[in-house]
Amino acid sequence: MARTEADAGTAGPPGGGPDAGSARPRGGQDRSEHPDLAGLEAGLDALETRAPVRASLGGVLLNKVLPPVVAVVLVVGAWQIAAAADVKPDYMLPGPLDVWDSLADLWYEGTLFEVIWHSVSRGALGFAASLAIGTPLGLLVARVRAVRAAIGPVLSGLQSLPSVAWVPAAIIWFGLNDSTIYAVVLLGAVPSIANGLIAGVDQVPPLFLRAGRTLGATGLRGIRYVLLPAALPGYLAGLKQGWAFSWRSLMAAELIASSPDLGIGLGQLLENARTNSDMSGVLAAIWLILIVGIGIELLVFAPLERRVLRSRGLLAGTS
Amino acid sequence: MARTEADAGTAGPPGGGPDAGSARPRGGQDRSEHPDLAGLEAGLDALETRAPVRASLGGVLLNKVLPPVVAVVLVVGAWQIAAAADVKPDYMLPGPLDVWDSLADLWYEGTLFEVIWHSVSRGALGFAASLAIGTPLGLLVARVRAVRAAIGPVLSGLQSLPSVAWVPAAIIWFGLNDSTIYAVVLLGAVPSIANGLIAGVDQVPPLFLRAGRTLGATGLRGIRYVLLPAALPGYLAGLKQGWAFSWRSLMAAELIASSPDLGIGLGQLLENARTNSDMSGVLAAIWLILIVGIGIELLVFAPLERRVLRSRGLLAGTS
Amino acid sequence: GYGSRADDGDGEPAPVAAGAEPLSTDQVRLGYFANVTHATPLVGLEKGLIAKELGGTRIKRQVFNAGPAAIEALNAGSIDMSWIGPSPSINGYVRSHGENLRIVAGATSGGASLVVNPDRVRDRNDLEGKRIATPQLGNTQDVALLNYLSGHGYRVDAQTGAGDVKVIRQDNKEIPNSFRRGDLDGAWVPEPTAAKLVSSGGKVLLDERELWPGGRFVTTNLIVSQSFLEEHPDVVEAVLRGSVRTNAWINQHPDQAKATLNSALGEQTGKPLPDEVLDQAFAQVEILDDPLAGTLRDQAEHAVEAGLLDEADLSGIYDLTLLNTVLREEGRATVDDAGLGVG
Amino acid sequence: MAASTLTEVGPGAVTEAVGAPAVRLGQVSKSFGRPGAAQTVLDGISLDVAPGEFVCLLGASGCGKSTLLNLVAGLDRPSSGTIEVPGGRPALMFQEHALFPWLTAGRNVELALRLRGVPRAERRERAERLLDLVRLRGAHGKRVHELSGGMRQRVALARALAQASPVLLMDEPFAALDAITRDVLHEELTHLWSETRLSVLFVTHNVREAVRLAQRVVLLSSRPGRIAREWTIDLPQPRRIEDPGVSDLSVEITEHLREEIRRHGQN
Amino acid sequence: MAASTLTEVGPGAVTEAVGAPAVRLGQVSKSFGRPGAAQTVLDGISLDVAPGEFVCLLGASGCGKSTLLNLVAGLDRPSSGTIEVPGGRPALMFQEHALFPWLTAGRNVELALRLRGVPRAERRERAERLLDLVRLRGAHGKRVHELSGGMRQRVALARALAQASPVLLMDEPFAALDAITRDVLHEELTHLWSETRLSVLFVTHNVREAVRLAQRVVLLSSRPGRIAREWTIDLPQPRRIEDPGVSDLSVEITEHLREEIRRHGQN
Ligand SMILES: Nc1ncnc2c1ncn2[C@@H]1O[C@H](COP(=O)(O)OP(=O)(O)OP(=O)(O)O)[C@@H](O)[C@H]1O
Ligand SMILES: Nc1ncnc2c1ncn2[C@@H]1O[C@H](COP(=O)(O)OP(=O)(O)OP(=O)(O)O)[C@@H](O)[C@H]1O
Ligand SMILES: [Mg+2]
Ligand SMILES: [Mg+2]
Ligand SMILES: O=S(=O)([O-])[O-]
Repeated sequence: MARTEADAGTAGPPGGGPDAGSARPRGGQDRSEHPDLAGLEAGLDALETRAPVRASLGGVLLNKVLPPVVAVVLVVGAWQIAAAADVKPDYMLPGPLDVWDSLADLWYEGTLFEVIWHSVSRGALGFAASLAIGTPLGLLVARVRAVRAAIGPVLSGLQSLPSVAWVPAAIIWFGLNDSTIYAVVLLGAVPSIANGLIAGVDQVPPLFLRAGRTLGATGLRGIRYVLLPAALPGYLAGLKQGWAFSWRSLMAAELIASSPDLGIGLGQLLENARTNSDMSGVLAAIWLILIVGIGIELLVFAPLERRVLRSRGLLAGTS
Repeated sequence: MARTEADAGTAGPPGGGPDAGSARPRGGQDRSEHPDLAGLEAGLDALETRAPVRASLGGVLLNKVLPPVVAVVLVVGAWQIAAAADVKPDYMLPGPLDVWDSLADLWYEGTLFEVIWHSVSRGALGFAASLAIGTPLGLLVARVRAVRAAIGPVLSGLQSLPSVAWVPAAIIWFGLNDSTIYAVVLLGAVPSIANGLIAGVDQVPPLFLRAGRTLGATGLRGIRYVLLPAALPGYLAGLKQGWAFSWRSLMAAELIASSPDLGIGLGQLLENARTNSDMSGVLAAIWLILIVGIGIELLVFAPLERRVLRSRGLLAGTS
Repeated sequence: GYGSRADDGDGEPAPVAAGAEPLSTDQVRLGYFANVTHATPLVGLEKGLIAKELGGTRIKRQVFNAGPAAIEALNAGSIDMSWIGPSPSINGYVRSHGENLRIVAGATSGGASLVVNPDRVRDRNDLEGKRIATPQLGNTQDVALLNYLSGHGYRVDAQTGAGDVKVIRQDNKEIPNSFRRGDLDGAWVPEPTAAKLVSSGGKVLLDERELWPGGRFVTTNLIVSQSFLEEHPDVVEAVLRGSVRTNAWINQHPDQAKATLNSALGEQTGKPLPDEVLDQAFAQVEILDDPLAGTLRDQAEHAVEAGLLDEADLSGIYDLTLLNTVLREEGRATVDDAGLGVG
Repeated sequence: MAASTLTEVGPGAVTEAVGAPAVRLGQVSKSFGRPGAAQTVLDGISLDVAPGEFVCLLGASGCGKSTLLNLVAGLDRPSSGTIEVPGGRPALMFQEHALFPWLTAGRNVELALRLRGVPRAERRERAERLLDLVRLRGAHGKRVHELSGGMRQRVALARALAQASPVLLMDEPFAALDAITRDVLHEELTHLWSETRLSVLFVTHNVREAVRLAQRVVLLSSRPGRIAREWTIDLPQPRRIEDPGVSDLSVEITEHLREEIRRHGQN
Repeated sequence: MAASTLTEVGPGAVTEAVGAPAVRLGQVSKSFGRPGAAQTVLDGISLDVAPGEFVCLLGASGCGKSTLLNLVAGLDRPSSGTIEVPGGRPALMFQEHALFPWLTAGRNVELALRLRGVPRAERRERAERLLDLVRLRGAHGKRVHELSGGMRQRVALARALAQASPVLLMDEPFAALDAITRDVLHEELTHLWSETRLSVLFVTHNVREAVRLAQRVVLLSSRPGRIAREWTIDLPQPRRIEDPGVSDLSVEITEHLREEIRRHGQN
């Protein structure tokens, strides 16, 4: 930096150098003296750029919202018909209406939101912790060759271990409290998040890093201004998957234990329904777990990802 | 086809058309009459192509094998020291030697391979079934817009439900036999495999499809000769992840129930150790599950993927 | 070398008697748990006492880790009969509106205790604010604990376990570890978990037998799916005869039975129980044929009182005719269904 | 204007009956988008390519050149107008080589033969002859990624020739190559064209390239694409891109093209 | 030969002391690979670029042009020899625009200013002036993907100028553009260069482009890269690529370049 500024000082008038400050035409020429070139460039620019087309609201409703709604309606309809036709006895295959009743019970008992809130808040906290651990870990693995060779395979390997397998070990190590649950969630989500960041960093075109270095973004500034923003899309994809894993692991962990301190979450709801041999309760819990899990993915992560991708012109259909 | 051949018949001498058959120089000219151009092209080709460099065996050992070995040795060493120093009581943190003894017991009892084989064979069968279902499903979702809008989100959503949550429903619907285990495995692996194929198909450059169509690869031939081979890398990545999910779900499913007739798998091994409050048995089972899961990924899927990527010049360090 | 300590298979259940005619079906699928309270099937199958009664009909064994899975398997038609605790039986029966199962015999009584950490809980008036575990919301021990606590003036919310005493629902397998870690002040658990807690320093504060008239209450009974009972009463009767004879054998040869039991457990779970645990657990459990129907009704009432069960109609849950037939043949006293029998 | 009448030049002379063009476009129009908000990309294009003729289509970015080639190749349908290609599905070469990376160079060519129905026994030999034709003898077993940019485009050319179509459509095939390789491939293409009886419709931005290669240069206007002007070039082949004749005509055409472009800057 | 003596031309005259070159390479060599099996890419390159001079480096693919620019830019170190750039870290432009897609056009320029230490308050205004300089007034808030190829390279140029380095290195900056846009940017660059006091080291494959732009053309040989020959060009600026002077010198340089390339086909 200093060198450049110093040189700018010696090379021309103060504050100069070929920067905007001194780049005013010498000899009084003006840009407008080249109307020919200007017109040509304006024409080229006009021909080659076009405003991105945004899908209309009607189109979105028709193409994005309608099909899943139709699909759900079809599935629920077929299910109701099967249940009504008594393909299997009620207590084995409850119909959608029975499941609805179970949900309604929760609603009227006023526990529905509490249960969901317990799980979601835990999931969010566990996810935040995973983020705090997975991000530096991923950066370290991505950038330090030896670390990568050493623990890279372990990170993906961890994903082939079911969360429930960790439960006994976690209880022993962390005791019967939220730490156990968070430990299980971390073991599920950290590898996903780290792997996402690693993939994101790997996909950063080396050109960006070189461009950054010529601009003076080296060391930490290189990471802050170039590497991390460039790796963002892959990182977000990892976050999305990391959330799915957090949620999944959380549910597995919640099946183990309930205590007044822990509060009842969706996992315990499922387990309790199972203990009661209450199939419609089981199905209601499965639905809730699915809906909340997908819902958070769709409401939080998908828009975030879409926004980042769109702002970079990486979303099909916008450029 | 018929049109082209027919035209080739009318456009020139029999067997002709501008194909190699009739492309012999008219007027007796020969390619060797352009030594100038030939020499220039030979020079350009020589300058621009170079043989891919393959890493030496020593280099591979040094860069790929050494670091993980060092990492494992460090971890096990630290663990042994912690265990020997009695940081925590034995029942909470058995040392690596205790775990080793548990494994040795299995070895001497002659059940080790049987247990592994039970799980691996089940995993392989479940994976094969997932493959058979996930592949056409993925193709359908990738190519049919309405299907995609309808069940695309569900496919990724399913991954946020822990496998254990399916168990009660699966038992009720499929009975307590291997079908239940396979059902749980399928629910875990099919979405991954289908999503991998979808991602693979999405990443196929439209250029390949257009090139295929101009060559006459339309309809099923287009899928067979262009779409599927082009989507292979993404598909393989999906398979790798699908295996991780198969294995994970299988372990979760094996925790449910055992019958002497079905044989004991790694999941039951873990569950039994848990029943006996046998911490070193639990850790031994976790290690086995990890090692077998990662081992199959490394021995089966990684080489397959590497081979495909290398043959396409997509592997960093070969082109 | 590999397999040098392999089991040479002498503990295998006796195969089907050669040439014996099968009963009305070729195969009967029996479920049970690998647990001391399931001594009847473990010993009976290990010694071939049940198979003997079945002639050419083969037994397919199915081992469960917990009651709900067994009920699910019974509902799915994957097993025909199972030894199981009373509370899953009640839940299964009630949920199916009395359509899926019937209890046809008893197997064990007793074998559940409140074990506490003596450093933290000195006596029964010392439970205020303590953390007491049970294996599962609404299961036999959970109901017993809730009933006991409310009887002693402690108020507890049955669903969440919050209240004057904190009731923690935790898998049986994890309770000993949590207890050792100090996460729990006590636990109301069945054998052999109670024995394990005692062996790691716990003290039995209360043996559940003390709470029941005659010191007996149902811990394990034998259920059968209604359709199987209708179609193959001969098979059910044969199993019952095997069960009755097994129980008689166990009570006559307690030491031999204990050894057989432990080797069956070792085979099933990979490791036999330590002797001190086995001794203590086995001493707590009584093996009998009577399903103690009256205590099941009381347990259901307690569950309703605790708000864990809706007012339930249990009439028809028992069908003890076959058992009584067998008992009469054996020259033993018949048992009573406390008014909850069929018809 | 440097040249004004249609003259048959060089060894690539047209030998077919004069009345039957290899490609005939009659009042072709093409719009994209929903009926309400359609954008007209091509508007009333009429163009004949005679058998054996080499025509360059010149126009600014986005004027619809690729759209037009896609229509001729049958990859898309015109909104109105007629397209006749009596010789059957034309061969098409793209700016990117579009070789299939999962096949070797030779197999790429063989796939084209196979899809055309050539029996297995002949394929290998025919593929080698085609590779030979683009001076890539011995490259049969090479993977696409082992080839340089110029070699890839030559394999792509061999694959296009394997289709045995009398019409070859080329969509800026050399735009992504470096200037040296491009010059060499110009010579190669002129040479190949003069030896075969191919009709070529070649799309480019590059005025000098068009003048270097074509017998006829057709300038398209933008938004919507219409034929703005045509030039017939009677300079003898092989030409060099630096030839004064090429330079002069390039200056003239460039001026017209720039005029077209400038029009869009004003509104 | 069209031109033979170093002549200062146009308004971009060198104003600094004659003795101090803007870039000085002394016997620079560069090898890649392990010590045993090293591949020498550059071998003993000595080259001075005078302040305000426009030098084009010409060579076939893979002859080491980018390697050389990377060395001068400080992105890599020479195996032997010295490199002096008294003006500090030079600005560098690539063939691909290398703009950061997560920033708007203006923010890309501002980032360069920020990394150079320009205080926040001034950045916005300076960035707008720089964009103005490349005729992109009003593009400050545009996303990279909303810009055409030519606009992107102009923003990249503005970003490079924002570094306020007296030396600008350009690595085939226009190779990926279409011919029309390229011609226009040639004019733009000549214009900008003649207005600023920049020393430019410009790498290209394209002989005509080199002759169109440079005061001096340096031809590199391949494997290893050595300076094969130099030409000083005294044609007046602005030139046109079709000018007879440009064409003639291009023919001559092309012949030398092709000779270099042919050498490699033989062994
Ligand atoms: N499938 C499509 N849907 C909507 N618009 C399209 C489609 N294909 C092309 N266009 C539009 O048609 C116009 C012409 O596109 P085309 O690709 O034919 O131009 P081109 O002349 O080949 O440009 P270039 O020289 O950049 O290759 C552009 O405005 C483009 O946006
Ligand atoms: N990091 C590296 N490691 C090994 N070899 C390298 C490396 N970078 C470049 N090379 C080799 O150095 C030679 C010159 O490469 P360079 O990119 O400088 O050529 P170039 O003249 O810029 O080519 P082009 O015109 O294709 O851009 C090539 O043979 C290349 O393979
Ligand atoms: Mg195009
Ligand atoms: Mg280069
Ligand atoms: O492994 S799971 O339990 O999360 O499926």
